[in-house]
Amino acid sequence: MSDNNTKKWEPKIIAFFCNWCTYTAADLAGVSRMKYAPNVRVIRIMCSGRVDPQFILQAFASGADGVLIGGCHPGDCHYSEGNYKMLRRFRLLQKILKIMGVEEDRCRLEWISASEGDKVKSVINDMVERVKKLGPLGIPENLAKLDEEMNVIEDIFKREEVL
Amino acid sequence: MKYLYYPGCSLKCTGRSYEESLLAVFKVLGIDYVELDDWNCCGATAYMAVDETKAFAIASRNLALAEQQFKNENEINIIAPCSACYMVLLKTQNFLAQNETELKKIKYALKESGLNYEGKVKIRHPLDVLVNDFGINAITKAVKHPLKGIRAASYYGCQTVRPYATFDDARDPSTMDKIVKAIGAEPVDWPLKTRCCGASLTGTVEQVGLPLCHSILYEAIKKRADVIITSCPLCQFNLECYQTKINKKYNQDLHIGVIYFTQLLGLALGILPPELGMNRLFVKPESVYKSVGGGAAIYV
Amino acid sequence: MDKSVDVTTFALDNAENGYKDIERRLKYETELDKDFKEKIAEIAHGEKLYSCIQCGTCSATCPVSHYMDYTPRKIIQMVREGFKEDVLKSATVWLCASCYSCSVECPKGIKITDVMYALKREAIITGHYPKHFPTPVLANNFFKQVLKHGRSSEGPLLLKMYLKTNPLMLFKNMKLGFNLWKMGRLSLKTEKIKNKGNLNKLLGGIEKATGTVRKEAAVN
Amino acid sequence: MFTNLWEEGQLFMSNTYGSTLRIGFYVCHCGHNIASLVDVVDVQKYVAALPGVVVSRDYKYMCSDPGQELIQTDIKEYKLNRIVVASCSPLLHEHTFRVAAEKAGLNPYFFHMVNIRENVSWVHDDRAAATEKAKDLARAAIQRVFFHKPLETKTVPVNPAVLIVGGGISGIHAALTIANAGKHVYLVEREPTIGGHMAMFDKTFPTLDCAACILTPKMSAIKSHPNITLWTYSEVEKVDGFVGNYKVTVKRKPRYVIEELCVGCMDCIEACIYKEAKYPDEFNLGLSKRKPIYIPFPQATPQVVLFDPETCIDFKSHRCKKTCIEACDRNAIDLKQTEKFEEIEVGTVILSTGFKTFDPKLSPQYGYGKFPNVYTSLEIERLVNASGPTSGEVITRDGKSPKSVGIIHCVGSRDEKTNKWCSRVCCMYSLKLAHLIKEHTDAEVYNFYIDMRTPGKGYEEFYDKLMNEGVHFIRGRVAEVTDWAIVPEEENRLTIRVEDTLIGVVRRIPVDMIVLSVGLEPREDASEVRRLFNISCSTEGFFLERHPKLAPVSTFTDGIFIAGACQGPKDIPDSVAQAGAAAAEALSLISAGNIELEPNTAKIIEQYCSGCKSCVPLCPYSAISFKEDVKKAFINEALCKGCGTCVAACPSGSIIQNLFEDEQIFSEIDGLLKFAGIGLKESDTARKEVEHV
Repeated sequence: MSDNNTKKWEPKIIAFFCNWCTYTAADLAGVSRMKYAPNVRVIRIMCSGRVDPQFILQAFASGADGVLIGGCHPGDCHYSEGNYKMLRRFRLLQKILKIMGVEEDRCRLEWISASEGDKVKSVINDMVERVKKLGPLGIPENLAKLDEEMNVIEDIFKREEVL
Repeated sequence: MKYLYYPGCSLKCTGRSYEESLLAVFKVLGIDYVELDDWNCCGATAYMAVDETKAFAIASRNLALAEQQFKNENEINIIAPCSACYMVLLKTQNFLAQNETELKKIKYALKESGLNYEGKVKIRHPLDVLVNDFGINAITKAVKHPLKGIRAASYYGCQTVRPYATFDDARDPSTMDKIVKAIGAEPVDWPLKTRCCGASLTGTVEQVGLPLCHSILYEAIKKRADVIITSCPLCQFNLECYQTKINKKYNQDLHIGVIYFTQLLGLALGILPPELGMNRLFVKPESVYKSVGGGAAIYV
Repeated sequence: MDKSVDVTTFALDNAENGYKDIERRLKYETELDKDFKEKIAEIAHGEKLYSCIQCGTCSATCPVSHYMDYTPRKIIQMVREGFKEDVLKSATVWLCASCYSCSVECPKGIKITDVMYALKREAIITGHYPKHFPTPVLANNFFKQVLKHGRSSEGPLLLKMYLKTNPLMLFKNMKLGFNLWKMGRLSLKTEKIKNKGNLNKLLGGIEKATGTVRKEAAVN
Repeated sequence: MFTNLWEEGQLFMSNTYGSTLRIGFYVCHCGHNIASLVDVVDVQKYVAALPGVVVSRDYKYMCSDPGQELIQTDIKEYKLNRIVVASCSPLLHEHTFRVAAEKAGLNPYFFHMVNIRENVSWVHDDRAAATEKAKDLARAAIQRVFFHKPLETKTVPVNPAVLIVGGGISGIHAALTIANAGKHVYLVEREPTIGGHMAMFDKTFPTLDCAACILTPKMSAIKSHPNITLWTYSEVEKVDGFVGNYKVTVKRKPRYVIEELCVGCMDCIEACIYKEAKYPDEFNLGLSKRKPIYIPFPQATPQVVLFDPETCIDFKSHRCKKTCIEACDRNAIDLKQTEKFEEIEVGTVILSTGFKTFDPKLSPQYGYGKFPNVYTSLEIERLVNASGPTSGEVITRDGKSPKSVGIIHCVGSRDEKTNKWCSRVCCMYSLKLAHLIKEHTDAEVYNFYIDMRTPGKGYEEFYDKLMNEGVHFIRGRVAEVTDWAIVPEEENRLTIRVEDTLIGVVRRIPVDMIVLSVGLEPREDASEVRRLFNISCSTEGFFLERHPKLAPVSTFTDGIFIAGACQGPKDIPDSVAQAGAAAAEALSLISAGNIELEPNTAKIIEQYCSGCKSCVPLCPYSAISFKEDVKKAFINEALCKGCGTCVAACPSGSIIQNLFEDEQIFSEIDGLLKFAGIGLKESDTARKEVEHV
């Protein structure tokens, strides 16, 4: 039980990699046996354009310490311009995250082509390093605390109503 | 813009005339400079051979001093005329930029001596400053005595363009040739512009160094050069001062003036030879003096 | 005894004898130092020496390689294979004039000049350097001079070097030295910086810094 | 807010299609590939305890027949309705397992794959962390498959016509193979003639048969083949569509000569008012001259002349006497010709756009462009060619016969500053040129090589032959070519400075002629071509194959194949072999007649669509239209390629992408971070027990 306390905190990062470029690059990194930090969990999507900002918010809400999105380089998108669409949304999302108090380094968009296995490695290592410096984001814990507070308030309201 | 001037040890000793001519040229062209306060030796090539970290530390002291002296500037241009100083300072800067752990150590040591290094310094060679900041057109305009008919062989030596080809090509540099053309002389197209003169070996291991100097002198004369111009105090020393020795060794009669490019430029700008430190030469560049005519001709 | 240290005498011996010394060329694995390459690869970009394809560009572009006992290419291979003593005793590293041609031309980006510096340092630390060969003596004296005064003074430096290595050379070069002095190009005065204390603090600081870092590394 | 749909208990039932969720989980050892870093048994045990999981197994090789049979038996025996396999990349074996599931009667889209090899075991070195990551990924997949739905695979017919881009030896061979199989080929070539680099060569190694003798029959076969449409001096402008159904626009540049009328008699060239040829001839690399109206070389295919508007007087001043037009008795010259665009429909495409040679000016130490007697290997190919600028006589630019020739290998290759790769063909062609130079002159020939690479049938024997012919072989990379003469023999010659590494001595070798064996590079516009056809390039810029060993001529875009040196440096035999392979791949698609498409298209749930039109302009394929009568958006499934951009943008959440539905991805996200299945709260306790075992 006490294991969890003594264990060093390691950030968890959720990555959305597009099928054609970044996911293939990650495969290439694998085939080339490049070693990188084990903190990233990859979700494969067909195109970075599929990444709904809600996915990112949901990841943070569920306890991710960082979110990485990987798409094809501008002009290289398998679907012509899905990556541009993502970029547009990303810029907007960055502003929202900033307002929400989520540091910029926690959400990152990278263009990684199918041949850039080494970039997968360097981006992941760099991101893990940065997120480590920032420490845990801990939204679920904060939400739970908030929930408790809300419950107390609700209870008070209920009681008052009863009264 | 005001430049910081880092002379280095050679320019105060064997390379005195380099300093004299450089500063004289700066004065005539109106290039504003001030000498770096209490600068120390760059460490040169020999220091690196003994202790690398210390070598980088003492070299970075100069960079830190520059930042201290020009603390209100965002970009500090420091002129290092000696090739070895120029290269060592660049090397130090590169090393510190690429090596975070070493940077930490050196920053710590600098702090101990009350200094700091932020990386605001830009290391410049006088050739770079003259051609790229001051401008070839401005030089052309300032020329008083065009050196008509003079064939000048530009000799860069090694460390001005190697390993950091910052302002010119590492294999076939042309900055000096631009100045040669601007002052009305003719640049010599020759293959040994960047061939090593033997550096300290010429003084220490003569059997290795002298042949290198010999081939450079021989080739320049073969390509009908009237004078060799250089930007390195050690090259100038080797090529000029060992001419007698080389002639004895090879039983030849090689005789060619080896002067600093600033001396040639200075003559064209109308500065008299003694003001350019040319009275210190062993081999007088007679044909150059003749071409300048006027006041300089009496020094032939 | 140690023939490889001084190329000049070595060459002369042979010329006089008319034949080459018969030397054992066989190497046993036990004679090699397998960790040597890692030591040298510690310098910035040093790991690149593992990529050497032995093409010989360094030797061919080197202006003095034809005086060396081992060409720079051979030195790289010897470092990789752990021929530590042979490398450190060789005259090659002391003939390197730091012209950086090899570093510029190497197709694999090996900083050969820097490798040579690393070998010079190793040779001095381990005491393998040729004691009467002028270049290491010059380097050492230069180092001491700068450490002491903050600047180098060419006159006293050369004087010391000649005295320590080959007093005959001093005699031979006396005339040149005198002429230089006459022209104001050589002085026997020692140049110094004003704030010697500042430099001392810096050097002390760097010793402290390297010491502490080493300790940290050991802990990790 | 994201009140996930799956929190409504009903959905759970409906998603399992009337029956309880029964998941089968399989984790693969992949020999040692996975098992060496991931504790697969631990993963298997962990997943076994997850709710919904009926079977959890680990097996040495899941992709093997017994591995697949394991899944199939379990599906039948345990009535499994979801399958999760944790093994390699889905790009490799997703299809294999889908087929396996289908064979056992399960809809293949109830399967999901977890990548614990490329994404885990191969890229980490901490066993505990890797096992932890594998568990997270497996858990996410278990959670994801709750929401999988049965899908129908779409099939579309394959258009039997093939487009081949590039008419070098690869394109020619592929075209003939496909045309001989009775399918129609459009062969598009940028230059005025087909033949590519091979047409420029004199002899071919190691057999020394003449390139023209073996190539020209194939070239004329192309011209006369009824199944081949040959468009030279043409370029592909635009590519639309998808595998089986590509729409391609080809630009045909004006030759100012009507191709159908010209018979190649060349009377017009003779009649040109320029009596002397004075413009550099591209085919001879500027070593000879041509007129403004010309034919690239005698055997050019098609045998049609063309104008160079840059040099023709009439294009510049409109004041030429037009003697060429007078000379043509077939009225084939049309100076008002403009570029034309052809639209074609093809099912598959083969790219065989070839290579370009390294520009040796980028390695200035060899003096190319500075010293006139330094040549590239391609220039020497023309020089030794009997139909070349000197009729096969090897003479230097100053008209002398060389007394000694230096051939420098690896120019631009194996160098961090230029090209890092070995160009594979240079050693062999340098040997060939050494032989030809020896044959044509009595010069001493020196080969300067770093490593001699002769892996090929008869190649090593050819090297041996050359050594016996007295060619000098010096192992060392030349540091510089200089006109600096030290000894009298070096005066007015070029001197090569090299370390003879086998002896350990630096040598200076004076020569009269230098041949630079330049490496092979991707074409300058490889990147644009790649974008046009939606394929990838590897780091160095050559087209990227789908798999380096198992799919060497396929690309990541279905129906687009690559052949020859556009994929990487290769010699003629290898190019031809690859062209044959690419042709076979194309024919296999054509022969199947239909192709299955991933059902990952998007669709609109009309009742939720608010008619905001946000999605309409987002679609790059114009698959979304707006129905004005009902004020709802509509997706044409046939046009949708399944990127999901519209899905992510829909503000009312009314667009669904098959296989990538919102709830599938949400549950995957949640699963990666924690286990939060619906109505399966007991799962949390189950998980903890396993974790602390």
